[in-house]
Amino acid sequence: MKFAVVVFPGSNCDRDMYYAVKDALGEEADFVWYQDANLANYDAILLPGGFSYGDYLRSGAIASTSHIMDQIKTEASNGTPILGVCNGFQVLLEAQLLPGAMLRNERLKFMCHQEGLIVQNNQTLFTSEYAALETITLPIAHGEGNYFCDDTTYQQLQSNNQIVFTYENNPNGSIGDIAGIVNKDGNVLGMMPHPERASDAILGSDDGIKLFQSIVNNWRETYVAGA
Amino acid sequence: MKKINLYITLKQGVLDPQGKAVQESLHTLGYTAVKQARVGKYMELIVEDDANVEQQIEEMCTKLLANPVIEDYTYIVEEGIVQ
Amino acid sequence: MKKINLYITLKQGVLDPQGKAVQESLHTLGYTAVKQARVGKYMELIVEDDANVEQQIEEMCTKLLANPVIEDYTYIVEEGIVQ
Amino acid sequence: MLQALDISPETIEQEKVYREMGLTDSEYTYITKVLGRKPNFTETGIFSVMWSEHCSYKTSKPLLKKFPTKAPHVLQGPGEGAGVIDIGDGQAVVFKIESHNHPSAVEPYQGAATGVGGIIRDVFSMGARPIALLNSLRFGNLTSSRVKYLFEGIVDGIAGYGNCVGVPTVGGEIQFDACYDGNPLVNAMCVGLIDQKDIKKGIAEGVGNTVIYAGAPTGRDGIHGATFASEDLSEDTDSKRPSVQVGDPFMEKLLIEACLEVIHSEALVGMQDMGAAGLTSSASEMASKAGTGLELNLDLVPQRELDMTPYELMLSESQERMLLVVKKGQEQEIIQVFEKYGLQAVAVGRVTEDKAFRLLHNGQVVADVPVDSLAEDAPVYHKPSNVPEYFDHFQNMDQYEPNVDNASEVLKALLQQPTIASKEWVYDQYDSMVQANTVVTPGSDAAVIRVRGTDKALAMTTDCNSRYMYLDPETGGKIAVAEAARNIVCSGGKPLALTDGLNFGNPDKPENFWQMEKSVDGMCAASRQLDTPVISGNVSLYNESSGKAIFPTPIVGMVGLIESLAHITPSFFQEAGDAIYVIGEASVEFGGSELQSMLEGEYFGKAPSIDLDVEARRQQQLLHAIQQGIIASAHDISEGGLAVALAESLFDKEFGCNVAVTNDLTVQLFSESQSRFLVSVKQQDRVTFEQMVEDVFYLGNVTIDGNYQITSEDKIVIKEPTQDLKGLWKGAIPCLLK
Ligand SMILES: Nc1ncnc2c1ncn2[C@@H]1O[C@H](COP(=O)(O)OP(=O)(O)O)[C@@H](O)[C@H]1O
Ligand SMILES: [Mg+2]
Repeated sequence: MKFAVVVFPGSNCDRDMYYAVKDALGEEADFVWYQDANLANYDAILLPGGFSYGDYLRSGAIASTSHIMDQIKTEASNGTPILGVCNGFQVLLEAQLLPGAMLRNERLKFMCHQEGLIVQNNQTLFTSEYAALETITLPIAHGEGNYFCDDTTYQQLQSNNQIVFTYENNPNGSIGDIAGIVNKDGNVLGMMPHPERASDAILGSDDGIKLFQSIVNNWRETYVAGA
Repeated sequence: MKKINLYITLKQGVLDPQGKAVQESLHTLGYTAVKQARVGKYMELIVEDDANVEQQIEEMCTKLLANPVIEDYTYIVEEGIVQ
Repeated sequence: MKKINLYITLKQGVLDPQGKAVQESLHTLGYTAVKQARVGKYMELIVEDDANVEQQIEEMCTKLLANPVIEDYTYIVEEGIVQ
Repeated sequence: MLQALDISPETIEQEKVYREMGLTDSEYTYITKVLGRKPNFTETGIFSVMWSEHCSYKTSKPLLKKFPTKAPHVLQGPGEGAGVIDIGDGQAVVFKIESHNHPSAVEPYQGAATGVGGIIRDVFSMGARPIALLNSLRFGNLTSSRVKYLFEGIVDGIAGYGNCVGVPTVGGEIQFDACYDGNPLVNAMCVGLIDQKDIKKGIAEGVGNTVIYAGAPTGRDGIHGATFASEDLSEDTDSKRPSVQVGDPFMEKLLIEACLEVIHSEALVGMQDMGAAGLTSSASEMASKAGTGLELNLDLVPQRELDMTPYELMLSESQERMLLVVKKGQEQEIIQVFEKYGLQAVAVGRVTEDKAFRLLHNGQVVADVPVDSLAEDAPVYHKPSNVPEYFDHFQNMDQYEPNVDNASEVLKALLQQPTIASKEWVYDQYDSMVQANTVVTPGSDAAVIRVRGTDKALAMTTDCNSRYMYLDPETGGKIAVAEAARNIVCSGGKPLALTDGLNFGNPDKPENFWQMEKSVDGMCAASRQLDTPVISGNVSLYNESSGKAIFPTPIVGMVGLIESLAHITPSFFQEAGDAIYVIGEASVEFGGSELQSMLEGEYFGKAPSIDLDVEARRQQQLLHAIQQGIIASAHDISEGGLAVALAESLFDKEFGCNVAVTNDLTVQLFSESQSRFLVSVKQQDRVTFEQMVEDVFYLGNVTIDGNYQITSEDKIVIKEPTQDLKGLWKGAIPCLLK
């Protein structure tokens, strides 16, 4: 399976994402610089964390207007799995591929540490390797991870089962303890915690591997006959 | 040249922890008369005269400068700015 | 109640990386008429009427709200705000 | 601010304009001799920044010469952007520390942020990928609102910059003492990793080669920053405020990627960042090191503001700029890489033969001075030194013995001293995990970063107990180096080398200069004994406010090599039932201790003594035991003594302990005697451990019951739930900031 790791100016978890796919998973991955991108030949698209365009104006805002987003929107409607982590999630929100918006953390500080998460929906392309309501540990590292949406949207998220991860102990003020959501079609996941940083037990947790493993297994089931 | 003064504020109903922090700090410093503080953004754009500003600025705001999910914006256009 | 609209901008000559990023992004979106963008802060303070606002606001700005090393500020006081 | 352009050379001399720029009368005379004429305004400015302490080290050079700098594993000692150490497999580690004290006192966020940006550039200008940041901070007491403002702003600035560029901030240290009230210290250290074949130096070789300017355009920021850093902070500082620079970490991130890409091009000859004194120092140093000259056409320099003068262009300290020397004819190859990242890169000059530093502006020569006169031949001063009265007085005092009746209460109070309390409030704001290699995150003795693709890891730390330095700078200097090495050893690493950040007061005062001399002597002795040469460093003098100097604060940044990931050792207890040992004996040593400060409100008497032979032996034996796999956890005993170290070892897993001490309880629990470690080992390893390591004393066991318990002569002297102690320790700093 072949992953594209999209690199925006200011992305800084691109390598982490790349190594998670290559080393921990043994799958193929390419860095795709936002300008000379052709995403058509990839089986999944990863939008890494970081500070695209310095997070100036609003995190993810400027990246969300770059031309590569047109391709990403096309791939999203084609059903290609798209994962946005941290800044990648913020880009997906700003591009309206996912509903809602990100506000500054309630306590206004950047925070970086391990958090407990609950897998609320293990019926997605990204979470099928987790048990229902499994508790996992992933690191967070963000200053603007306070997920916000209006009541109607929140109800929709709930009724469509779009809330994929919630925090055990809400660190940032997110509505409904939301840590990650998926689009209605189930192929675009945005999440603030970093599964790519949890791909090796020596780093404190390898709970992130199952997420990448889910993507690969679901792809195999769909596209590789008899696999 | 025209100058556009753009004010971006959080929508009513969206929590503004930064405003709250400012208010608390002001209270700590003894300015207890401050009953509310809200923090937003202020932008100044200098735009070429011939541009059809009034129309474009709306577009710029909705496409990039403000996020309609959480923010409102207003602006004032000043004419005849000499750079 | 009084409402104070406070505008905080970077001093002339102080680097404004945010403004630069906004300008470049507007250009990418095709709004090439934008010759300059500067990003600052906008604050709304609601203050009790009896307060000696005009005097206090100066203090609040220099002590907390703006950093005189790199920022300038201006404000407008609106009277008779009903909360 | 000096703006006048048309001040003639005659006026500069007659009205002594050079004094405003920081040059002395005799320095001015020396310049006229070197040039054989009077310098013009631009030239005077260039000399003034290059001969400032910050760039020339004119007062500290005689001391820095004493440092041991050589060893077989040192690939590059002091003198380049950063030092380089061989770590095997064709790889090397690159590191350096740098201060940004004065800017941070004036604008805490930007001052600290640009400090981080600057030290990162020093590391990637060598061709190394920055893999970790550390810092060392000093503040006044967290009771004043100004200190709180500085503390919050500086931490925010470090986080704001480091997080955005994507280099994890993995460690550091903070002390709070009244002497830093008006003059906080912000020292930032960056560690980089490089393949030895890629090492680049900042040299302008090859006559005819092209000088390329890359990165942010030049504005009027930070003009005379280097001179500013070489003066006392005074009332007058306010008027110098516009000199504060603003950083753009986004631009820096792009610069890192572009520079690390061009490093592989054979077209690149040399590269250096523009740090203090901007274009002036980078250009003249690159030429001076290569024995060449340099000609720059200032009209070609990218400019952010209109009508900038040569003086302003040369002295600006705008951030995120690099200078490259590139083979003639191959410029485009390099320029294209920068353009891919949306960065400006422009040919602005060429390497010449005549060893002159020549600047053109509007078609005219606006400066023409011998390159070496700026760098190598800058003046050096041998300042007078004098033993301060307080030192003799302290040395003649009897050993201070604190009076403790309630050990429990003292322990609780100690855990809440800001210098001892948990720094989680600080390091939670730092992205300590980006790059996905951080094995040991902040909060341990040393941070550990694995070297991807190998079984190796790097341990790193910053340390300096400035209270000991004040009481006895020579002993304090030894302790600073030894403590850093101890922290490396505890985490399972072999100490390799150090970088020093020398922060002192005004060196023109003989008592301050004496402190500098003695500190350096102590550091030299310890770095020799522990085989950790000095490979880079930074000097920040004039750290005074209202005429009072800070404590001498020579910070030690150290990196060690962990040969196998299996050797990585935590600083906290791992399992209930494990045996707890202390290595080394305590004696009546409370001078400069946290306890003394708490009880007496000041520091006096003798610093704890240190025997470097003992230190080296214990470190070697402990490291050997770690490598043999018989140490479950290891923690050095520092501020607050054994009682605090024990508590810190329990917190992570909220274990309890049952420990018995003999002899004088106060000494056993709270003395800050040196060269000691608290370790835990599995019961079955006790015999091996006791054979392998000397001076060990069995204290008791780790328990499951969650109670911190100490007995003395069969009486319980402390019994507190670990959770409660942890709550006090964790809550202290957030509580003070409320
Ligand atoms: N300014 C800081 N930045 C990052 N981490 C810090 C900072 N200050 C303290 N820490 C973390 O807390 C740990 C404990 O600090 P300290 O008590 O000074 O340790 P030690 O005495 O072992 O050097 C440090 O080793 C470091 O990991
Ligand atoms: Mg330690």
